[in-house]
Amino acid sequence: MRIRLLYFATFRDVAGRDFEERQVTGGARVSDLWRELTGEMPGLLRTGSMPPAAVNRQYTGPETVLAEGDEVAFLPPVAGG
Amino acid sequence: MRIRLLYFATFRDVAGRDFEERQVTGGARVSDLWRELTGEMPGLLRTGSMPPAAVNRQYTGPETVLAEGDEVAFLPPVAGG
Amino acid sequence: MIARLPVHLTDSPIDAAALLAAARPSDGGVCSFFGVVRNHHLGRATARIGYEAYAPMAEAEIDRILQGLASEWPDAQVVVRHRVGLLEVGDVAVAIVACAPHRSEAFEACRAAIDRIKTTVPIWKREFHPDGTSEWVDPTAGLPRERAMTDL
Amino acid sequence: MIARLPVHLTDSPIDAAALLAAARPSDGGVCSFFGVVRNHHLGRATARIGYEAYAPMAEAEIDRILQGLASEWPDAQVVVRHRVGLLEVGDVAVAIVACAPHRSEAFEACRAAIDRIKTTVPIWKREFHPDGTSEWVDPTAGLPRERAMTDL
Repeated sequence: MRIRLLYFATFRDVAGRDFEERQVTGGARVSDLWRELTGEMPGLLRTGSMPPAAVNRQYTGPETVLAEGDEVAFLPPVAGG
Repeated sequence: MRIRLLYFATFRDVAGRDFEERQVTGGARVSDLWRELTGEMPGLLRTGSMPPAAVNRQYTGPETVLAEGDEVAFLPPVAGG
Repeated sequence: MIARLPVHLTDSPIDAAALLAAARPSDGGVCSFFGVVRNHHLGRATARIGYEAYAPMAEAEIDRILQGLASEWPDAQVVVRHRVGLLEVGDVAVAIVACAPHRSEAFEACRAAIDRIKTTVPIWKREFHPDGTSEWVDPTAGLPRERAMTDL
Repeated sequence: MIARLPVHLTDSPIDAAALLAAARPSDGGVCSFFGVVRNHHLGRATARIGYEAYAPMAEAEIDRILQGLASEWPDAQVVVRHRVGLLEVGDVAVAIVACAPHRSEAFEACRAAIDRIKTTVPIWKREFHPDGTSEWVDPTAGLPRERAMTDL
């Protein structure tokens, strides 16, 4: 199934792109996706453990199971204000 | 000796004037002046015990000894802001 | 006593935007408080409020409060304006603007400023109701006598 | 997902005076906070800051924060504006205005708003120095890892 993955700030610098459509296996969790991404792009590991993640524009935990069409983002440390 | 006495808000309403020049005996304290005033104008006692007093535009205690030319005011409960 | 020009008190409308421009280039946080004449008080409707000050003492007392804030929050810069005269509902009666490099100092200095101004600055307000009655407001009226007298 | 117009985010200068006019006739206190681009950060000079947002999520997250404030301080009304894009020193990056009948609620709701916005709203800033270098700001960089991850 396909998801849409967004990159922001330092993660965009590492990935070299704003977003991508990505194929993930059915039943994959947020934490599985993070492991896959850091395998491809070790530069994402700058922040240490898994950063906060959002699925469909809401914060979610690492155990959340992904679904077809989800919009997913891992969020570098926020710095608004 | 003479002092200048100012009245504000409820105290002005009771006294019926903004200020007065007043003769006080040498060595008189702020508390003596208050006792004298409330003797003349019991309406000042609305606030109960002696209200905060200012001599020469600074808060001061009841024991302060008055001096010639002092500007004195007893202050009803303040309500700025 | 030497006469001085009013600095903190004014009988003209307070220009909030001008006060907010007080931030220095090193300031990252600006906390402000505006006390506004509201349309009710203790369950009764308010039409207007008349503010009266013991002006020279009020100026001196606000100076003293600002000196205290400067020693407690040395990085903060605080500006105060207080209206005197007759105000309508919605008018700004008091404005405090506190600027600081970080937001904590700005918030703390601003809050302390308004709390202290309300407690010790010799300003009084007379509340006018729509029915034509009016009276001086006594913020200590509901407090136990001990509290009222030590609030200074 | 349905596209929505930006409400809390803006790429235009924030009009502080317009926001302050949000007070209702029943409000006696207006507390505001303006986060301003300052000329230094962690000992280095700052020339400009670029703000980037995950815009639809940032809008939703600010909505969520406002809902939380409304339940904790039911008498307060809070408005938020956050800039995105390239800002100069002195520009307002974020503005919060909290109105309430009494000042305590206004101060508390305003402070909670900015604290929560800084902690959870997906906005990032890139700091540009006068020497031409730049980097993304990581407010958690100085914190122990545990703290950083639980700050959410």
